[in-house]
Amino acid sequence: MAERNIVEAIRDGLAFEMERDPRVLVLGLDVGRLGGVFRATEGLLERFGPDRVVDMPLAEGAIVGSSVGLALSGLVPVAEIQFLGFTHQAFQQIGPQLARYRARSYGRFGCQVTIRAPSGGGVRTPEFHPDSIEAQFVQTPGIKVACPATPADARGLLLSAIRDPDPVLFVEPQRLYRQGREEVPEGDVVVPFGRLRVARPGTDVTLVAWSAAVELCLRAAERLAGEGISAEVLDLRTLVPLDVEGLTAAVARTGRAVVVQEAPLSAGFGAEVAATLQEECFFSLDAPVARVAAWDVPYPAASLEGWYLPTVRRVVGAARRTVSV
Amino acid sequence: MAERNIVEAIRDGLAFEMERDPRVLVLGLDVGRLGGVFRATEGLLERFGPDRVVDMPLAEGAIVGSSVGLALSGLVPVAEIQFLGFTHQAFQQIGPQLARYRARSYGRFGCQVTIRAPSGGGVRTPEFHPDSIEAQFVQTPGIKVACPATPADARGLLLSAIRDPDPVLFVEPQRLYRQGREEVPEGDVVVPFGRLRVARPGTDVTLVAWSAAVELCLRAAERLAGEGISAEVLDLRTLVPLDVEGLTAAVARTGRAVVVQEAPLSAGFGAEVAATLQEECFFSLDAPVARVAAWDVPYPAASLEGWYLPTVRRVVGAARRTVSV
Amino acid sequence: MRRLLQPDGSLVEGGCSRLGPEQLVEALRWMLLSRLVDARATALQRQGRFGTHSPVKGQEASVVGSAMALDPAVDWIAPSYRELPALVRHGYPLERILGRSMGRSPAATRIPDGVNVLPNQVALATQLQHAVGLAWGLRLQGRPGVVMAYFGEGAASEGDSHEAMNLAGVRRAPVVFLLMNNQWAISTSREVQSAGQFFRRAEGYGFAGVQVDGNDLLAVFEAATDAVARARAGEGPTLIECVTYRLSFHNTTDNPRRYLPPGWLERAECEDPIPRLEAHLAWLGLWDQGARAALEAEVAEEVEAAVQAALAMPPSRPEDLFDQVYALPPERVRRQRQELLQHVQEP
Amino acid sequence: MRRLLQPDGSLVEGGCSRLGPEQLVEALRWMLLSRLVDARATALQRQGRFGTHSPVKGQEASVVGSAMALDPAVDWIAPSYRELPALVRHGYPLERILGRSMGRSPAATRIPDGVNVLPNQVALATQLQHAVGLAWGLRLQGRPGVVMAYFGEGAASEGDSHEAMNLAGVRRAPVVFLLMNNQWAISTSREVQSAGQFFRRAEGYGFAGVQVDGNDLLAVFEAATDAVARARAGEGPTLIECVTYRLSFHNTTDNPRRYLPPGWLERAECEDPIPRLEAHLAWLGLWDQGARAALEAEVAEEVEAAVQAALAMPPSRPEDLFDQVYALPPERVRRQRQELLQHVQEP
Ligand SMILES: Cc1ncc(C[n+]2csc(CCOP(=O)(O)OP(=O)(O)O)c2C)c(N)n1
Ligand SMILES: Cc1ncc(C[n+]2csc(CCOP(=O)(O)OP(=O)(O)O)c2C)c(N)n1
Ligand SMILES: [Mg+2]
Ligand SMILES: [Mg+2]
Repeated sequence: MAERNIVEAIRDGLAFEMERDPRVLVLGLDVGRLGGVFRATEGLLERFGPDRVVDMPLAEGAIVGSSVGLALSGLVPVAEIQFLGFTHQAFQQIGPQLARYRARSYGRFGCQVTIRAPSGGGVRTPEFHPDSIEAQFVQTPGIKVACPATPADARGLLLSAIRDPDPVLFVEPQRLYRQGREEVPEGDVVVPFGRLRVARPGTDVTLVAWSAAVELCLRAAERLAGEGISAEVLDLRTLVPLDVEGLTAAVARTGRAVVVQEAPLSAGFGAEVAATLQEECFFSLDAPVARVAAWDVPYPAASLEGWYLPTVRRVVGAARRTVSV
Repeated sequence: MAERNIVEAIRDGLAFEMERDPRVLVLGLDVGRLGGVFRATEGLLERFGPDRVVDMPLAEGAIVGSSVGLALSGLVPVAEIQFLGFTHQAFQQIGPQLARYRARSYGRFGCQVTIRAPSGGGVRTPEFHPDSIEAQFVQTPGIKVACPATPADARGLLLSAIRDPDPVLFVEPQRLYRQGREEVPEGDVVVPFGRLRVARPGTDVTLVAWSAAVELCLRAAERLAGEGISAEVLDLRTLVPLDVEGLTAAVARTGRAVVVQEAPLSAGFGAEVAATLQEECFFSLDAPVARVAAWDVPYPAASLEGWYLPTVRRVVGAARRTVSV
Repeated sequence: MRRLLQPDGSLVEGGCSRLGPEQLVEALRWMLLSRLVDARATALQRQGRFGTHSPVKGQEASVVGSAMALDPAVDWIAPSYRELPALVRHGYPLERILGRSMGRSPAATRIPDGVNVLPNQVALATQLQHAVGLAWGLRLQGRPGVVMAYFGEGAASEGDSHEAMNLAGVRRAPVVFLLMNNQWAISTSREVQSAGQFFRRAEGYGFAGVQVDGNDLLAVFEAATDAVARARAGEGPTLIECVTYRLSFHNTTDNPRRYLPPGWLERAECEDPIPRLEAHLAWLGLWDQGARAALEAEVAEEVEAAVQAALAMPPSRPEDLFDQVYALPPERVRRQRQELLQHVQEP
Repeated sequence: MRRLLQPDGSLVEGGCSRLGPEQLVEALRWMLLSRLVDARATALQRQGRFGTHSPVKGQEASVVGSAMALDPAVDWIAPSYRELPALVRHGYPLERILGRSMGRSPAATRIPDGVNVLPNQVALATQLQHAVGLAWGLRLQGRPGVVMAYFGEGAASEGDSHEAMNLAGVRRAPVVFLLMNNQWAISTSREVQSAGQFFRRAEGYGFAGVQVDGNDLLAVFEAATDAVARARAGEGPTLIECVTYRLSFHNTTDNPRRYLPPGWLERAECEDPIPRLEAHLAWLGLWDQGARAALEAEVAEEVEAAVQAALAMPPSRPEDLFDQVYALPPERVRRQRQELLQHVQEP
């Protein structure tokens, strides 16, 4: 065990997998000498050489598309897209190709590919860099979507992602990259997909989140505790597979839920969570499932992001209203 | 008034707008001499000439991206993407660029652009051609999303789309293109955005749909009527703007709702509808809002599509269960 | 534009063929088979027994001449959707290809293990990126294969085509980009597609680009063999533009009479690669009515057998929707599979 | 590679400058202003008072030389994010540009009406498609403008760059593609970006491509003027590759010491376009210490005034999130705006 922040945990997970499995290679923009714009691949070039840590021409479609081909050749690519917003430049290669290659070939070819991408706001990045578009990938069946929120999960889910014979989009919370360390196992410790994590237990209301919004919910829960409201915080960890059972069991216990997402409200993954909850535990719900989200406008300039993103105050307000129904 | 099917109504709407506003031009693949693969632009080249009806090189990004530029120059492009599935080839130009150009320039430049694209299954088209990915555009604020289901709406919403100073994605139900004619006004008759249509009145349960799924719901309602269940069918017409008021008022009346979509279940727009309904009329609901959708797998080969798409039987089953709660 | 074979079947001045008599007949055989499959598939499609079909008609020399430069044991094909004889030669059985379009069981019609062919690609130009990754991956593993990637002059306008070719140049990937310039992308003419010459794009990516008469089997084979040899030797990619003509409709949903200029088809038909190769065989003294009739009969029998084999394959089943989407399906998807199977069993 | 100006300030044999003394001084003025803004913005960024800044440092001759070929009254600029002096010359006031990066009110900092400049573009190469559409649209309307579209050699690898250039060729759009090959895309070197020469891509699209010494103001201006004249005459697009060097970090979040090869920066600094232009002015007898000091003081004053003006602008307001997203906002968005404003007012 060692104290690590999320970037360190990812770097460590990458190195561990590259050591363990010679088929694993890392490719993307600036992943080599620079070690990635967030230093997630720092030291890998020196350790594994330029055939396994590859700086790519500036074309996201080529990063994902050639990863499909590398996988077809028998390798296990871990591609980095510099920011999740730039997956739009590769969309034709993700949902319709990478995600479907097994189906398209009726199992003749699988694509064991992981796409890593930092996402989320709150750190004053330029346009497109903070976009939270994870829900769009849930609409392209065939690819799994992991959204870790802690260092231990980042490493454990990354090992699962790389080893998963299905393609995985691995969304990293850039705001939390260096925010806080925790004990992270160093060995072969995976966190399985499809099992949510209770980030904080509670009894009055369930806050549901993934990625950086989990941290927001924890702060909100702390504040709510001061008001005498005991809020449970669930971290979904993976959106595909979704832990429907764990989710409904937890919400059935409190009878009240608030889903919190950094993405704009409309058609975000929070809608799926709310829709599923009311389907699965309608008669246990004492109040409608509330959603707290960014507004239905594009991610704004840095000076406006504080007003754009969901805040502790808005989560607390929604929880209070939900509890008082 | 004249009897028209949906393709004819669209063709007529295009010609009407091109006649009315000399800034309007049509561009896309095969829209000229061929008149589009579905003949929606048939006759326009002959009538308006090659500067206003433009065959483009085979690049969806260029079709959308140059439409942005044409709009910046003061023209009003109506771009055709041959099938909605191929908007993925232009995703970087749609959500982050076209949809946001007004916001990016703080109002200095708007993009009065319509993107037309046939969508949906049931007509044995090849891979990618039948994909229903409309929900992905709801996650990119700044663009409106229209999904007509009838000839009159197709024309009326198209006029609204072309005239809307905001960009519009106009999704056309290819399965219904030539299925049935109805009276369609010939003059300057617009159908406004954001007001749903009651496609069939009813009192026991509300079926909510858009695009070709409306037709499916009508068939299901007919079947339900035979069983003594009075189903109302709502056609959302536009997903953005969403007629939240109309939707919740209607569902509050029946207390029961089934949302039907052709897209795979997870994170489809049906989730947004269900989430919104339980938020807005939780205490009027007698049963959970049910969803009937395609499965969470890629659109399959033609021989399998009958098992993939939602069927009348599945809609009827869901409505029955919802009513019996 | 490189040409070896004259319309009358003779070689150009100083031209020299790399194909011996047996190979020439083999090539003609694939070309005739392809032509016959086009006719048969179209007829079946008209009867509602076959999916959308995109004929190879007119482009057989480009497809067959390039495929014959490959060694199916180590090389790969990344097809678009108009390369049927290349796939069959490479080991993807004809009955499986036909069965796939006839709605037969995906398990029975899939590409067999060990056959180095990627699935047909409808999303234009996306396969080029896969081809580059595959070629690069083979090279990284010290495996000998070369990847032949097919695309049309229309697909060449897509961003994917640029990104793939540029990456291939950088990584010196053993890939051959086989651009079939058949003059049309559905109804869009070659002039609307680009103001430049397609083969000239290669120079911008730092590798060789050549333009060959795509109706000349010998020229295509020569260019492809050279490109494959270069790729195998670690000298990187080549772009080959085959100038050819689409002698049929775009696919079975298309009606070219709506847009072909008057006389275009008639002029293009004069370039038909099959009579040209037959004339060459005759010029070499290897061909007569009898030989032709025998070959045609043989091919007809093979196609008919494949059609019958396809018809005899089991049909698709509902669970085929689910069974090869994920290696490890999410719980929700497993439940949906059960729901469908229950639903199917209900009256 | 076309070069007119030698490092010592003299013209090459037979070289001939198209810029008169006043224009040369104007150019130098923009270049010095740009260099000073880089320094000032970087300092402000370090103090937390300025957003991410991408310096122009080293590329001033490419940016200014190309922009000076434009007529701001009719021509347009489609920028990337490293062309500040071009935008200012074209009429986008410096204080607005700075204010934008300093979080000032978007209404106060937006591109003024009538100024033919598109917004800065961070999504690499997407602006090229807009530029082509804009140029084509101007031409369709019989308006005289030419569009100058800037992009880096990294952005040139994106599919958008290919699609845009190919379309421009087909439509003979009056657009100039100004590729600034500054050798780096963040840490990615030019060799990793492409195995080909960038300017050679133009031929594949059917228009002219030229390579110029991007640190040579005269050569850049000559190439840009020719390209603009061709575009204006209806002769279509040109691709200009300016070979230059990024003399600073990629942006204020970058540390090039992690990846620049030893000695690279020192060698590149010898090519600094500002001393070269000063040497030319001196060679022409138009320059001395006094003139330089006066110009520097003038520029310093202008930059300082712009910084102060930016600081004095009103700050952003919560409603700015909503007010220019839709011309006709959906009801749900209107309600969200109200909710935010209420929320902001609550204690
Ligand atoms: C990305 C994408 N856009 C559009 C289509 C629709 N489409 C199918 S084939 C075709 C024309 C292709 O032309 P070309 O690349 O020249 O190949 P050819 O059919 O001539 O062999 C088009 C537009 C598609 N399949 N994929
Ligand atoms: C589509 C996209 N992908 C990635 C990035 C992240 N990024 C910003 S600048 C940059 C390098 C650009 O290099 P180049 O085009 O050469 O321009 P330069 O910075 O050298 O002027 C990258 C990768 C981006 N902004 N957009
Ligand atoms: Mg073609
Ligand atoms: Mg650069």
